[in-house]
Amino acid sequence: MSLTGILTQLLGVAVAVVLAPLFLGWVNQCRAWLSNRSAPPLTQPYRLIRKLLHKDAVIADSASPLFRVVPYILFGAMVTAAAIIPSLGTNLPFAVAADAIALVGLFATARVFISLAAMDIGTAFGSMGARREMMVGFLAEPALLMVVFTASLICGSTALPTIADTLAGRSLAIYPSLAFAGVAFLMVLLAENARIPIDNPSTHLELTMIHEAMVLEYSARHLALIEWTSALKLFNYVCIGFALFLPWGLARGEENPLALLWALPLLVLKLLLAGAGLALIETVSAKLRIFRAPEFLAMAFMLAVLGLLVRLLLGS
Amino acid sequence: MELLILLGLPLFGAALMALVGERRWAPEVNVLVSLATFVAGCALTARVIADGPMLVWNEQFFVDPFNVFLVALTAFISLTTSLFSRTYMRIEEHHGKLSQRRLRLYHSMFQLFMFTMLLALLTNNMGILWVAMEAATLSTVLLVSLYRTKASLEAAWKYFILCGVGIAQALFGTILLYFAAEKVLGGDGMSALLWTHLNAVKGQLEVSVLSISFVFLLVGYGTKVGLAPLHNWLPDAHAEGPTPVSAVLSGLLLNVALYAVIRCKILVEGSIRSKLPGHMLMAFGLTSVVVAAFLLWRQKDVKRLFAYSSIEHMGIITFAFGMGGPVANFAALLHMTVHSLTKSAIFFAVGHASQKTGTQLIERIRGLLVLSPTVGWGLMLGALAILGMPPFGVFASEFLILTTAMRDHPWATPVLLLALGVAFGAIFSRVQPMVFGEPSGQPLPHSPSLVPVFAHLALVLMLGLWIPPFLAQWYRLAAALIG
Amino acid sequence: MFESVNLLTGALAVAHGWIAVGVFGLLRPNSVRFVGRFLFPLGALGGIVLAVIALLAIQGPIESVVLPLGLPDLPLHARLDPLSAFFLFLLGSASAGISIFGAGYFREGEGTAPGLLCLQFHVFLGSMALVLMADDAYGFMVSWETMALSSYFLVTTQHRIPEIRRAGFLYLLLAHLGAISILLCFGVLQGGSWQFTFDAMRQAQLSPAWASVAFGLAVVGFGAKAGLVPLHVWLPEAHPAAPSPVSALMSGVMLKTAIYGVLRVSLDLLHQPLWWWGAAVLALGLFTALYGVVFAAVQTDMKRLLAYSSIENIGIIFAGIGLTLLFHAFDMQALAGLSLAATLYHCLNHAFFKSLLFLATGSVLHATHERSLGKLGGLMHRMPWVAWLALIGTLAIAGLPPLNGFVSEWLLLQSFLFTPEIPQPFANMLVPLGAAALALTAALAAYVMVKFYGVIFLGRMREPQLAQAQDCGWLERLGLLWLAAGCIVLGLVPSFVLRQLGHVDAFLLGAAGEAHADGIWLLAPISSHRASYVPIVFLLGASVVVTLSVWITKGIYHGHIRRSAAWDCGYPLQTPRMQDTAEGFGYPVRHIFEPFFRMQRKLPSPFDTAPRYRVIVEDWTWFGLYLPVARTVLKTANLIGRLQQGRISVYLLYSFLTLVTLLVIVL
Amino acid sequence: MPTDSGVVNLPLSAQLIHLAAAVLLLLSFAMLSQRRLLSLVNLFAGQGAALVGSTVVVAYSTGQHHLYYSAALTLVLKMLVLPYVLHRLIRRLNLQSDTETLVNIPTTMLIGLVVVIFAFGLAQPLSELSSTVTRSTLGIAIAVVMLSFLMMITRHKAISQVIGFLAMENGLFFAATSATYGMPMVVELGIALDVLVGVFIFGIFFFHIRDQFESLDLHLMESLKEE
Repeated sequence: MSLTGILTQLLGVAVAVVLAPLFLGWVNQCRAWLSNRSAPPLTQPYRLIRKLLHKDAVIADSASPLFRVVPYILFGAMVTAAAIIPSLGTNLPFAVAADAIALVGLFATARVFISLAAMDIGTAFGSMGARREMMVGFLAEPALLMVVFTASLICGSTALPTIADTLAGRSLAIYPSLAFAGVAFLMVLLAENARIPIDNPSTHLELTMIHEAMVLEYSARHLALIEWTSALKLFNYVCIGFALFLPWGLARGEENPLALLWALPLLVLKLLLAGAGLALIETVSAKLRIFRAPEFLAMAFMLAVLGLLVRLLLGS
Repeated sequence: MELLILLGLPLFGAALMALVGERRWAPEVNVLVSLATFVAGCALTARVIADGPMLVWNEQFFVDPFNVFLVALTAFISLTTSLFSRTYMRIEEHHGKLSQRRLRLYHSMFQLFMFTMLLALLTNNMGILWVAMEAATLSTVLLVSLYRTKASLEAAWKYFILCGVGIAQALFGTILLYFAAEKVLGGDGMSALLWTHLNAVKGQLEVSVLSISFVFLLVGYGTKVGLAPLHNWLPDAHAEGPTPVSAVLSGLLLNVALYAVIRCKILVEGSIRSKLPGHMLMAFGLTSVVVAAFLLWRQKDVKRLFAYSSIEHMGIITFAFGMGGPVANFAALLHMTVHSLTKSAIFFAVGHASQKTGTQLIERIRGLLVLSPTVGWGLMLGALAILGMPPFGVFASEFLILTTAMRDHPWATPVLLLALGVAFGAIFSRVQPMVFGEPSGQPLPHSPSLVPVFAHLALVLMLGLWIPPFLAQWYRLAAALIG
Repeated sequence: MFESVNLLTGALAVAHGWIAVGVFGLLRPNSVRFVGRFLFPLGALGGIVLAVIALLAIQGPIESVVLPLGLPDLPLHARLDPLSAFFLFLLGSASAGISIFGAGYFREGEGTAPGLLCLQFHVFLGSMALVLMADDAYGFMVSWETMALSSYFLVTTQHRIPEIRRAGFLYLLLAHLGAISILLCFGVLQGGSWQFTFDAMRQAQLSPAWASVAFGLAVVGFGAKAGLVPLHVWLPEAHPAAPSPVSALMSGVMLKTAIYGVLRVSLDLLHQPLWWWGAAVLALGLFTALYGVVFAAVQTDMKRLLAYSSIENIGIIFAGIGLTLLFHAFDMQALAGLSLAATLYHCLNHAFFKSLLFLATGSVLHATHERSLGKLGGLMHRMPWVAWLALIGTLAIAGLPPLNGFVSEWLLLQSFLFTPEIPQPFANMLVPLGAAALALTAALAAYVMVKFYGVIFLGRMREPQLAQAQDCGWLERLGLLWLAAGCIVLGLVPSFVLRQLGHVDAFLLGAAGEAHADGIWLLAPISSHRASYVPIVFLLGASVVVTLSVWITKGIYHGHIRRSAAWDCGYPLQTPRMQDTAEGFGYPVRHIFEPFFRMQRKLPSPFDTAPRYRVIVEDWTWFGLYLPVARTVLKTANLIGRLQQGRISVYLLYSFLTLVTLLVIVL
Repeated sequence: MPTDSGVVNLPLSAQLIHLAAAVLLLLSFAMLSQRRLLSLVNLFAGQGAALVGSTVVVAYSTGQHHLYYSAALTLVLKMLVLPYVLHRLIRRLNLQSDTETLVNIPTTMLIGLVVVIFAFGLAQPLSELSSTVTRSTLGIAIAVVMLSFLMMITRHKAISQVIGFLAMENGLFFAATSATYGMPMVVELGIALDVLVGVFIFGIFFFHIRDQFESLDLHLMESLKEE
């Protein structure tokens, strides 16, 4: 592994960790604008995290040690995920340790742990949230896997950097299979990151919430880490999307570090566009009843599988 | 000489018992006589192992590999049965089911029955064979009706009439055999009925006569074997007689009757040079297996249940003999042995079980394992053994039979396997609740004697894992003899 | 050569030693101390020895001996080749932990006397070992049925409970029917040679049709033991009935002997599989997996839940076998090797985490005397050892990195991913669906396991008496630790394991099929460019981040904690009953996969004075398959019973007619 | 009868034997149709007489001396002892008539006729082989056996079944003498002994059955069954 590699790696992780809350802030701003509200400042998420970090942690009596460990595990998992995803460059030494399937596994781990933590307190909302989260999970996870499979069938590899590298290397070609996969991925992204139409990140109306219900009992630094983690998760997903569907502009292979300087603004540009698009979708669509969610996700799953089949049929 | 003792002892025992059978020590004497018989049997066996088959008393009696192991088996089972009946009958008496006179009758008839069995096995004369079989029927009829209850009388009556008629057919078959033989061997003297002579000249015997006579012999002795649809006496007799009698009926009588059938089959098949007799046996065998397997599902009486299982196994053995060939015959002989041992063991266990619970109704016998672990385990293991569960010997023989069937008569294999599956479900679904669950019953005046049970099961287990070379050798010779 | 003879004899010695240990149990049948403190640890030792022997034998040459037992013309043959060595390793290593746990687990006054239990337990172990070493049909059948029998007696330890009796009966019946089918399979396999040694079967040349028949019989026979749908019905009955170490042994190890049988028949005894075998088994396996996991999600009894999850895992394993056969049929040995390795790997993993979880439920059962999920909860506070160790098992079985469950699923998905090179279009189309089903199963497994763990160990105690629960004793902890360590090790050094599995591949598929790990730490079966996985590095990276984050957050602010009542959106009164019950947690699955179930729902009406909600979830196969068969048998029995009405004249008529018929025949 | 063609040039002995055979057949038909028990016994004794007659004739004409013994045996057993015993039994148990047969008499007769034809057909090939003067009577022997079988099937009362059984023995004995000049003596003795013991056991049985069932009607003995 080369110096460039290490550089790309560290820079990628750092960018992810730092930019994630900012991206969240940007999405929230767009949403506010689109719904004619006065927008919160772009740095609002940072402030929130900072405030929480300074608070004193309050924990329920019935909480077990697991409850306190989980936020760190979640954060760790998401950062590790960020280290696998080629956000800036495809030359990631660490990515050898885990491919796309492992990445999905990593997300699953995070989900399992947060659900366990939610059940740990033993409140009605906690367990309800855990149940719903797992329900969303067991439909979204295979869909995500199928999406990745479609790409890796095209590129003959399950290592994300390699996939991105190959796709970026090709001359611009239309992949119908990737189109299917793209739609599916978008739906999964919305579901997994607790966005409308599956969940509402800003709701506290008990019966509708999923993610919020799980983290109700957290406070202070734990909550801060969790907020950060979910921002990071969104960021990661978006970056996966970039890597799979618009990989252009990544610093590829053993290129010189300067390519990174060129890749970074490009990434920011993509993020701006993506955030706007995300906000748009969230604004124009209404939240589904919780038991419409399976249909939504099943649709995503079907699309992903169709993508795979199309890939096999048309070989494209 | 051994032969004389072997035949004399039970006869003498019968006479003795007829005199002193009601004394307190009569059971012990009974055991002693059986023991002596067994010893004589072993001596004879040893002699045969030493210097081969023998013909004695101007060829009226003979010992060859085929009957010698049956003799040993008979003597052994009679010994264990007498051991078992020692306590069993005491308890019955204690329960007031039997009087002294009945005990006397029981003991003498028991010994007489043993005599007839041994006579039937050892005689070389088809006529004497017939006489012995008839005598066996007569002696057991009185044993079956020992309790003098309505049911036991009915059972005994059916047993008597059906087997009597059957045996009459057998007599007619024997006459025809003689009729055919005397052309070749001359009517003077005995020789025309001596099996060895017949076997020597079987090639020249008249085909049409022999085939007809075989039909009569098959129907006649087959009735005693309990082949469906001639089996109807069997469950009644087993269920209503005292348990030791059920044990010897299943363990010995059926074997000996089958032995007679096979002796005839050897002659006839040798004469008419066609597979017809074999096919008849196979047909009877399959019918019996299927009928018995399904009827097992209707049983409410435990001894009746195992009586039907005897029919099933006799069917299997008959089928195997019908297929013929070294392997099938070997397997059939092995199955005869293990079935006798296992089935009598089961009846011993069942006897004590029903004594403990005071009933033969399956749904009233519960929780034997709690009531008396030995009885419980005896019954459970015995049932599993008879169901062909490895490592017990029954599986070994069934394995050989099935594989041979797959080779020679593939069409029959599914039928057999289906029947075996059905029988498994039936018997096991009844045995399990009897052994397991909450107990129902009272302690016994005399502690049950289960040495025989476990002795038998141990033997069966051994036969499943390792067959002694000399035994295997016998089986092979006998199988070759049967052809 | 010489030493591997010793290996085989050593393995046989262990098997018979186990049986001997069992017999010793009868010396002092009622002494828990003697049996628990001496015999069971001895058995565990035997397990470790066996595992070591197997590990040595797995690359060693094939060795076989003929024992002086068995039928005169068919003495028992024993053989030790890589395949049996692998499964012997599985048996030894898993059973070691279970035996140690059992040493502490079995108590006085629970059904069978300890000594007898010891006998049955070790005969069970020994017969399993003999099954794996048998090299002729007779020896195989004998040990196979002995295994079934001993496990049956273990299942019915507490035979005074009717359900347990029913379960035992069902189990033995299906086992026996399966055995019959296996026997038939061997009968076909010998292909006219009438030699029942496996060697003869290897030589035998079968026409494709007969080979297919044999294969089908094998799948049915072994499937009945493994719990393949629809032959699975005994499994969810028998596992809850048995004492937990026994459930662990049955689910963790015994089911694998069935897998061994399928592999032995399809890859060793039969030479060239047809492609549609693979397709069929693949479909069957995936269906089983989905079926099992969906049913596991709606269970309310913790051991039933685990039993259904065993069905799921067996399904996954069968899917792997199917894939192997598919590749093998198209002569793509490298991929065949990969999927076979994945399959075997999953067998090993399942042996460890499923045993671990079953033993954990055993401890919970002892501590609380409660099996229903609806009455448990919050045990993490009372039984930390069991809880934390069970957590490892839970994460492993949910297939989460970096534990062992993930590795085998990863490998399997990899082999799925490279299927599209198959020349058979239909099979090609089957594969993505297969991959999807597998992914769905894995995700659902995570759901199930969260339910399992969360409801038992987390949250608040649903019943007051749970407060008296005690953590398990040191022997049991040792057993749990052994298995948990197994899960971790198998998860962290996959390349080493894969290298061992390579020997089995090479043995079954030829050198071309050997699976490679490529590097000491790096797990890259095809090529590091295509796919790679390094759990150690992965774990290191993650743990570095975690420690950093802890350190930083604590650094920014001292980690003070204040305890208070749960917030829960400020709802004033919260009872433990408000937590999701098992039914509640399973509701989404019940809702989404409704057609799978046969449900009887009783909904409360607004006018009920005491409103009750009841739902019973049943298995279709019962009503579609088993009950009709039973009814037919009984009908036939009644029909035949008609013939025997007790009238002696009729009986005489029968014999008369028989006589006449036969006479007509001979005339 | 199969040998009508050559009746004229048959020796007297053979004609006598044929006569006896015919009588035997006639008697079994009579027994088949007879309701009253006592006359049933008499008919049975008659059968015995016919049997003795034929045996003596055969013995005389062929000089087979052991046949005289068996003739004597038959005389004692089947003409005197058994009928006497049966008479005693019927009196002691004061049984009158076998009220109803299962199948009404005419039908039974018809079936009997069919059976006889079948028996003759069966005997045809056999009697071709026989060298004895009596060979052609083998068919009749079989017919008698089967007719008594039929009788056992159609009767209700235990005792009439027993008589049917004994009649069957007669048929067998007749077959033995006609087909082959009698079985070896040992066997004959054995058979006779068995029959005798059998009858005594039957006798014992009747009393037990009567004690238990208050009647010898077999209807009452249908409790052990599969339904």
